[in-house]
Order: sequence, then C-alpha cells, then structure tokens
Amino acid sequence: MTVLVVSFLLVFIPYFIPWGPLDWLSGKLMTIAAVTNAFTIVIAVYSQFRRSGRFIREKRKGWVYHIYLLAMLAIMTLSGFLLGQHVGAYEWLLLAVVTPLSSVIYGILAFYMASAGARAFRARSPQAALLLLAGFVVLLYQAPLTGAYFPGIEGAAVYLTDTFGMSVSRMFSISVSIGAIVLGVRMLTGKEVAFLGFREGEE
Amino acid sequence: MNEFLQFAAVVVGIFISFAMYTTLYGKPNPLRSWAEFSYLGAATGVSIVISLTYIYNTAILGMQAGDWILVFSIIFGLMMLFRMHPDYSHVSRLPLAFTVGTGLALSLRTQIFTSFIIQINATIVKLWTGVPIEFLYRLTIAISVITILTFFLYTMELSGPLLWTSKVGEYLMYIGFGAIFAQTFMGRLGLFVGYMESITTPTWKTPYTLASAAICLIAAVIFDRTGLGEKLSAG
Amino acid sequence: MSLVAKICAETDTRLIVPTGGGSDTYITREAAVDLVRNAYTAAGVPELFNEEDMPFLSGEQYAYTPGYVGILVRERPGATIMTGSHYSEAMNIAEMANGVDSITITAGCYTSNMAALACASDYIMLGEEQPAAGAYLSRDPAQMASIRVQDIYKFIAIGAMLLGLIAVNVGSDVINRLLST
Amino acid sequence: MADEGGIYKKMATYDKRWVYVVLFIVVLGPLIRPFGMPIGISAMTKNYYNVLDTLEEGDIVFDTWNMEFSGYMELKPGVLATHKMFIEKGVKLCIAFGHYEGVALPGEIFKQLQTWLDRYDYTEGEDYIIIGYVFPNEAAVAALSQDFHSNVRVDWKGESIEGTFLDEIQNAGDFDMISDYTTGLATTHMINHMVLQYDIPMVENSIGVSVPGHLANLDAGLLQALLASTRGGAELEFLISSPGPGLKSMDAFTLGHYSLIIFIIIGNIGHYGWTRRTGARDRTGIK
Repeated sequence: MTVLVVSFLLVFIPYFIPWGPLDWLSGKLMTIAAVTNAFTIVIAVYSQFRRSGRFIREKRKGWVYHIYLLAMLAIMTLSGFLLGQHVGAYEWLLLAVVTPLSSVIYGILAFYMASAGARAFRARSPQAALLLLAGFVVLLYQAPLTGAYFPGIEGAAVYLTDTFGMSVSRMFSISVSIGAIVLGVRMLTGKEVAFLGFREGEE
Repeated sequence: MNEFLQFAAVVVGIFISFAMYTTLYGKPNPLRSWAEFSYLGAATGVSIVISLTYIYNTAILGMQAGDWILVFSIIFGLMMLFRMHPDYSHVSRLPLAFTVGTGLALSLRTQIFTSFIIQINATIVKLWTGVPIEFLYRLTIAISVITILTFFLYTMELSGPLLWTSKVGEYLMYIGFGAIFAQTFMGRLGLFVGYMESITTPTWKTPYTLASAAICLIAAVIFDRTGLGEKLSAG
Repeated sequence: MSLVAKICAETDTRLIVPTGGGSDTYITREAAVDLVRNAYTAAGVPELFNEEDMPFLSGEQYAYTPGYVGILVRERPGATIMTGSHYSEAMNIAEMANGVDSITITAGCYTSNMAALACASDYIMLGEEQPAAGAYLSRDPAQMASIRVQDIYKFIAIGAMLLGLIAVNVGSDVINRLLST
Repeated sequence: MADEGGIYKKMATYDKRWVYVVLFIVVLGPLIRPFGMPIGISAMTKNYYNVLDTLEEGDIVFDTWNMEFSGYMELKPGVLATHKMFIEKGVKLCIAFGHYEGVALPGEIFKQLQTWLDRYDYTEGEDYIIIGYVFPNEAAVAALSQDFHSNVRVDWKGESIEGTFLDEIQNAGDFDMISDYTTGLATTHMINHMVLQYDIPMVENSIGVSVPGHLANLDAGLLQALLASTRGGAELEFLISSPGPGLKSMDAFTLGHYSLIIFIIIGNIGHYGWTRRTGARDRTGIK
C-alpha cells in the first residue's frame, strides 16, 4: 500500500505543482511504469501455453488445434526476432492471417448489430418507440442516398445525434469519471485490495 | 516479399476470412476452428514481438544512452513475471502496486478535468445567441444531460420534481440510444464494407472471394448435416 | 457475482465463470476465484466448487471471445450473466447467447456498447447500475457508501449545471470561471 | 386467419441468419457491380476539411494510427484522403501506432498513396518518420508527451531519429496538430495528456462506435474536428476531388442501411400482427 500511495503522489503532485526535479522524476516513473506494464505480455503468452499444454496433455477435444496454435506462435515469434519484422514468415503470416482475421472478427459485429437491431427496434413501449424513431431517422440519414434526395433529413438526424446522443455520452462520461474517482480513493485507502491481487485485510 | 508470396498471402487471407465467417452459421465446424486458432497463434506471436521490441527500444536503448534509472523498469517487469508462479506471486505485488499507483495518478489528475469539469462547463452555455436552431440545440443538451443524470441517482428517493426529471431523463436517454445504436451500426457496417471492398479490389480478387464464400458456406452446411462439424472442430 | 455464486451453490446449479479478456484480468482472476470459492464455502458446500469451471481463457480480448462463445455453443447454459467491463466482444457473446436460447443479462460499460447491448440482451444494467446493483444485493456498507458518494457528486454536478445555466443566462459567467480555474 | 397469423409469426420470429445472408448479398453485390449513388456532404466533414486546410508547409503533425488493422478497414477512406491532404500541403508527419497490428499498416497505406508520394516527392525520413508502436498503455502516452526523446530514440526500423525534423520536438506541445485515427485505443489518454496539458489542436477520424463519445469532446472543445467512419471518409474524398475506396463503398453502405431498415419494418409488422397479440416477449433489454 505504501508503494502505491508514494508512487501515486510522485506522479500526481508535479502535475499541479511544477518543479524541475519532481517533473523529471515523475516523467521517469511514467516511463518505468509503461515498460513494467508491457511485461504483462509474457504472462499472456505463458497463460496461453499453460492452457494449450493442458489440452494437449489430457488429449481434450480439439487438442490438435492447440498444437497448431503453439506452432504458429513459435513461428511468428522466432521469425520476428531472428529474421526481422519486415521479411519472411512473420510478414507473410501478418498479411495472410492476422490482418484479414482481425478485420473479420470485428466485421462480424455488423451482423450481430443487424440481428439485434431487427429484434429490438419494435414499438412495444414508449421507450422502445422513441428508440425506434430516433434510430430509424439516423439510419435513414446515414445511407448517403437518402441525404442526396431528401437533404432535410440531415437536420433531423444531426439534431438527434448531436443533442440526445451526445448528451447520453456526456452524462456517462461525467458519471464514469465520478466512479473512477471514488474507486481511486477506495484503492488509495486500501478498501479495494482484491483488485491488486492482495487478499482482504492484507497489506 | 516476391510476387507469388504476395499473391498467396491474398488468396489464403480471403479463404481464411470466409472460414471465420462460418461462425455466423451458428454451428461448430473445423474451418472456423482452423481460422480461430491460426489467429490466436499468429496474433499472440505478433503481440509478443512488438511488445518486447517496445521494451528494448524504450528501456534497453534508454540505459545505453545513459538513462540508468530505467533499469528499474526491467527489474519491476521481471518481478511482475513472478505472478505466473502461485508460490512466489507475492513478489509481483511491489511492481503491481507501483504501476497501479502511477496509473491512478495519471488518470485521476486529468480525467477529473476532461470527463467531469470540462464536460459540465461545456453544458453551461448562453442558451439564446440570436440563432433559433442554436437555442434548440443548447436547450436540448442542457435538459438532456441534467435529466438523464437524475435518472442515475440510486440512493436518493426519487419523489416530486426528481421523479419527474428522472422519468423525462429515461425517455430522452432512449432517444439518445436510438441515435447511438445507428451510429454504432454505421461503424460496424463500414468495417464490413471496407473489408469486402479490399477483397474485391482490384477485380482479380473477386473470383477468389466468391469461390471462398461458396466453398466455406457449402462446407459449413455439410459439416452440420453430417455431424462431422461437432466431431472435428475444437468445440 | 458473489450473489450469483451463492444462489448456484445453494441450488446446486452448475456455475461456469470464464475469466479473461484484458491485461488486468491476470490480476482480477485470483480475486474472482476467491469470491466464488468463498460463496460456496459460505453456503456450506465447498465440495461443489470446481475451479475447472472457472477457465482463464486469455488476457487478449479476441482470444477470450472465441473461447467464451465455444463454451456457450458446447454447454448451452440456461442463463448468461456478463458482469465486469466488456467491450466490443460483448455483442459477440450476447448475440451468441441469444442464439443458444440462453437468458442474457449484461452490463454495458461504454455508451455505444450500452445502446447495442440493450438491444441484444434480455436484461441490461446500464452504466453505474452494475456496481449499484452489486452494492444493493450484497448490502455491503462500504459499497453502499461509495454509491452514496457517487450520488452526492452527481447531485453536485446537477446543481453546478443548473446554477451555471441560470447565472450565464442572466449575464454572469462566475460558475464557468470557477470551473475553469 | 391461420395463414395470416402464420405470415405475421414468420415476420416476428424468422431465423436471424436470413439477416446475415441479406447483409452479405447487399454489400458484396454493389462492390462487384457498383452503380454510383449520389452522396450528400455533412457539415461535420466540411469542418474537418477546413481545419486540416489551416496547416502550412513544414508544420509537424503527430499522426497517430490508433487502430487495429480492422479499424483501418473502416477508416481507410478517411485515412487515405487525410494523408493526401498532408502530402499535398508538404506537412511533416510523425507516425505512431497505438496497436501492435499497426506494423501492417504502413505497407498497405503507402502502397495506396504511392502515386501521391511520387508526385510530391514525399519520402520517409525527410517528410515522414514512423516511430512505430509507442502507446502500449496510458503511462507511455503521458511519458512521451512530457519528454519525447527520452521515450522515442529510434524509428520502427531501429534507425536513430537524431538529425531529423523530430529534433524540434521536445514535448507534445511542439507538434502543430495531432491527427488521430482511432478505434478508441490511446485516444482518451492523448486528449488527457496532450490536448489538456499542451493545448494542441487535435482532429479525430473515428470509427462509428466511438463517434457519440467524441461528439461530447468536440462540443467541449477538446477536439477541433471529427470525421465519422467510412461515410465521413467518402465525403472527404469528394471534397478533395479524389475518389477512392470510400465513394466506391457508398452503394453497399446505403443498401446495408436500407436492409436493416427493412428488417426493422418487417419486425414491427410481425410484432403487431403476432407477438403483441399472443403476448409473447421479444427478447431484448429495451423496456
């Protein structure tokens, strides 16, 4: 807890009371924290190895895929370090596997959004009717063709997004920041120790 | 990379994409598992290479340039790794407390301004500027932010004007949600359209795209009907 | 989550808690395991607690998601309850849960995510409703106090906006200047 | 009646995979055979164009690619059109990635911009420098903002950045503008640690999902301009008279929206004809 509070103060105070040496120290602490955090990737890879290892040892369903996964991981890592990031298997797999699948995994969300929208946008209550109405107008406007033939729709849609939509975001921004401040204070006063990996009551 | 390898990367990329799209069929199949595990392996590989390169460029090169204090970043980072061993995970508490402390300071020292004070300040504006449409916008924002905020009061008894404002807030929030849902759909659709555009341009890619789509769809149906999908997939 | 674990322990209902999805989860996972184990112990059935049903899928968002979806497709749970902070992957999980006819209760954690999840889920906890519900159900005084403090801050924000709007519209920008300093 | 009820029931409870099939067809079709629908230009995009237009030759822009490769697929039109403006104006770019997939972007983006790079003799090292993946977390953003050279010593290929135009940069305040393309990674941290602290103008090319949040920042003056998703990118292509992937996508984009609207109408007919009558519950969290 002491380390947490001291590191907090050393980075927090210089922001409000600028003083050369303290600024320098807080800057270095930020870089140290950034690099320290970056090490968690090793834990990520370790946990992946452990999970796949268990599948392979116990010959669980799909264990062959886990051997394939580890082989893929090894090829990427080794070729990335030994041959460099701009040549060889690393670059090829980046273009043939990572970039297309990254696009597909997020792109699939368009389908889920469509099916969820088609299911939810039904005027079954005043709230749902308002959701439907606003969503309907903005969806119509976002289809470029509508705006080209009915320019008037831009005014209505932009009014909905830039006032009601923006207000919801602003409200949540205010409310989330309050939550973050309260959580921060709870952490600094040792009330939120589990998050740090400590057991209740431990220092 | 020579031309053939580039061509192969495009063709394999298109096929593996549709293998992943078979997720939408809703039943397990080996094509999807193959795509999924390819991504997990390759993406994790990329992330470790890039992250360790970042550590090298920032900490090691920094120390080589005489910035010796950065040695703590390596020490703390290595201590952090003890989290992997249950018996020694307590060693990781020091760097953890340090990173959480600095993280808290960084977010608290700025978030209170950008997400709280500045947002409140931006709501406090002169409503009438002589332009009717501006008046409508500013009034709507002011009423919406305030009433929606009252809807999210939990420990105060919502009675009298508070009950009224929270009800209005709830309705206004649903109008906002409708607009936001549409914008979110626009984004996801844009991504899907963008990717489809990239695998149909230039036009020589189109046959490979259509063929991959057909093969993967037929395979997904066959795997489902024959029950092989369940058996051969990772589950 | 501890209430859900308690109810599952008391009714001998199988509880699967997939963890992961972000770099913080390497840390929070331990807390989650403790929480569920304690709930089973408190219910007097520690032997029913099975850590195998709390798989750590991955710290990477989109390595966690397919794992979660895989569990939904294989196990076809009666109910899917998503707590904590889920991001874009929440829609994959919610729609897939809906697809396997699982009652879906979610908690949105950012605005766009909330609007979409509200449509996709059977029930949703919006924004701060999640910690508020946790505090209310657990009756933990510390959690109740923090929700109370948040309400006070919100009330101050509302007051500042109302006063500011009145002031600025009668020609005084004192509140704006006060907030700008 | 039974048949009628049957139709209404079908409209209320159809297999959602039909939505997926239709979406695939209406998107893929127009991309293979575009039919060039007209497009309207929004005030938001005009403002984005005007803000970028204030840049002058030699200005240094912190060009942050805060996106996974998937994000680039959505923002591609805006990314390419914005960079065409930068290259044409002779603006110098310091390019950073906010995600490890960023390493795949320069090859793809500069291949698309090749003719512009050649036309204006715009070269790496002289006019733009790629500093690579430098934003793994908030602390990294804050540290880089406060002391640039202590945190960035080499470019993404490992070559020293000493003796380049980046010598002028001591902290984030020395940039003339931040041009961010975001899926929501380090953007909030940049607003908190760069815009708030050093008061640099920041423009945002945002995926649709993050647009509502950024509208609040735009209204609060934390952002100078916002370009929304693929649609905004297509409008910018139109404004700089350089048609690209955005305008080509607009047919599919339009039909994609219309197909969802049609499914919503079908759902509502089904709701009133069947769900409401039978008292069945629609499976959604909307009250």
